[in-house]
Amino acid sequence: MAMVDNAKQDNSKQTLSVSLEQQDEAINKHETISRHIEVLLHASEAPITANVLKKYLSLSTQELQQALEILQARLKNGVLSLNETASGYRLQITDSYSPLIQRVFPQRQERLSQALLETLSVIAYKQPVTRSDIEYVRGVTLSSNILRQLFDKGWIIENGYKDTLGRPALLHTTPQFLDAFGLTSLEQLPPMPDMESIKAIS
Amino acid sequence: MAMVDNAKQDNSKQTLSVSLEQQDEAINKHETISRHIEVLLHASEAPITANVLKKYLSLSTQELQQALEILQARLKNGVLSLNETASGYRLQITDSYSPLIQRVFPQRQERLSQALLETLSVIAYKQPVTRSDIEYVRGVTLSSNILRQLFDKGWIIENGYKDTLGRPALLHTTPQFLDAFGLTSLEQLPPMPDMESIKAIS
Amino acid sequence: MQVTSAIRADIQTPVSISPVSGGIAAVAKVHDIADACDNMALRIYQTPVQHLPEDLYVPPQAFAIWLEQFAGPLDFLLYLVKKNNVDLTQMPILPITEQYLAYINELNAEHFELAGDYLLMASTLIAIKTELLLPTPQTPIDERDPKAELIERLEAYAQIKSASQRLDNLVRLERDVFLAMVSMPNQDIMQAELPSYSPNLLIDSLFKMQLMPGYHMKMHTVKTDAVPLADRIVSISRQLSTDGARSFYELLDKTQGKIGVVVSFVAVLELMKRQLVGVVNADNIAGSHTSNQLNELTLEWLA
Repeated sequence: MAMVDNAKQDNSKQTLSVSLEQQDEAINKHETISRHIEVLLHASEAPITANVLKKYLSLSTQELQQALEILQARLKNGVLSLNETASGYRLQITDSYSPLIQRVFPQRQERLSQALLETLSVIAYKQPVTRSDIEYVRGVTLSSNILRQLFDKGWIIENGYKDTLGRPALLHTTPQFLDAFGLTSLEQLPPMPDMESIKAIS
Repeated sequence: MAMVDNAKQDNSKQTLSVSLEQQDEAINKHETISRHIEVLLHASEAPITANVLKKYLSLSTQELQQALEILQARLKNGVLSLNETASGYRLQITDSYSPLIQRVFPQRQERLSQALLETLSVIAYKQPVTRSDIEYVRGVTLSSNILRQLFDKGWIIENGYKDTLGRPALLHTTPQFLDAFGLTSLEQLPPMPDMESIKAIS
Repeated sequence: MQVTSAIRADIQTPVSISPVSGGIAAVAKVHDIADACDNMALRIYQTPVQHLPEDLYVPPQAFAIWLEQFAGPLDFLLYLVKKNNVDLTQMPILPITEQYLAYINELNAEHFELAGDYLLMASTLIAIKTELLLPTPQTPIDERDPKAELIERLEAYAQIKSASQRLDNLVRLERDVFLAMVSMPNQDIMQAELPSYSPNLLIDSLFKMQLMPGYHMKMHTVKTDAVPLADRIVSISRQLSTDGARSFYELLDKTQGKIGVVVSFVAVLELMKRQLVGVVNADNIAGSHTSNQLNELTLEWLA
């Protein structure tokens, strides 16, 4: 009996230590996943939905949830926060720093660069378009930063895919875009300039 | 004598505790500054120089240095790193995560054509140059699309004119060009291959 | 098989090819070259070369695509020099010229957008070749040796090409390392109300974009059949056979840009060759005093 008991005890000890190790591993694994999520949120032009994160990183719903909690806990001490919007997760500077940003970059909000406006125009007039459609029309590669700014302002969204190689996402303008430009519908966009008359001017 | 000694001891205790408090305050102060720097680097569209940081946050050189060290130490546990480039400090995603980004967002990986790289090299190594200098070296008519791309990226600028027929504009590279290629000055460009090795081509 | 051997013969045979007709229209005549091949072979400084590098044999249909891999005629010449295994300073100008011309000969009308720079180089090479073949004049000439100048250009190009590869090997932002992007704090906190923009900003940006110098040129760097030659021939034939005579300018399709002008010109040349179209003699046009002006080029239907 005593021997059996001993054997049992040994067994249970072993089980315990194994499960502890597993737990450690699981924590490390979730920590790693949370870092990967952080990287993707920093690198993505558009907000990323939970489904897309699961797909990119091959995660179960539970794994994603745990990793997001770890990420949120880690961010709590920093200047960024994890923000869930209608179109997905994104990393955002904590609101309490807005006075600092406004003091240092008062123009940050109002100024729209020519490159940003061109990109927005191509999307507005030719929607739905892919990234490479924009590059084709503008004749230059599209910087991720510009798309990110347009997504951040909520002026464009991804919706659907073009049925070509790589299934690129299709970009559309949003109601917020119309609001910002004082339009009630896309039909109200000024008519496209007639190139013949432009050439005559120049 | 004993009393005097006691008084002395008390005194020194007090001094010690005051200096400890001051130290605490100093640490907090530098920690706060480091967060402000982090916020500004995130909010800025371009790298920020040490001088601009000092001006915006009213810092001494020493305070800035300490805050940057604290920032660097804090970032070490995360996925970002602080980099100093030709035009200032910027935050970028730690190199080790590049493969993850390249896999998930292949469209962020910008490839440059040979024609563009050759054009850029002529400008970088032989600046200032005119368009026809580039055409002579490359033996090809310069496509305006290539120049447009280089201007759009902010890698080159026109500055001054050559005193020949037609006064063609002179092209130079910019600090953004150095930033993009991880250089802090033009002296850091890889050396031109020497002619002897070029001649013995086979 | 037939085609491949034709190309091979073409390369080995120093056939004289007029660069313009060869480059744009003519395709090497198979039997002429086969005949010539029997008595001539590629020589590098008197040494006959029996074995050409394998990768020199390119099927003609793949040729234009293959040539697009080169950054230009200097890049292509450099390739030929390398493939002949010679030192750049010892470049045997005659065989390299022959090889170069043989290749350029394959550039037919479908790929003429590539041709301009290559034809310019061909004329330089022919000039150098002519100079080398002519007896050396007794009196020294002050002019620079064109061969030495070409070699210098090749060296300078090779140096820049190699430097550009070194540049490409540097760790580059947005290829090897990536900027971290974050969103700004909430809009309503950043700003009490959304700034309002005028929709004209959008239109202005499109104006500016299209007015950029060269914007339209870029739009027409579109590859191969952006403006098919056959279509142009049909369209010009139709217009001329209906109207009898029209100015060249009227025959252009303005939406096709610069490429369209070149294709239309080639189409007109082709129609003239077939004797379907002729040039109206400016002297015959009553009251015309502008015969020197190019834009008055008027064409008539002959058939």
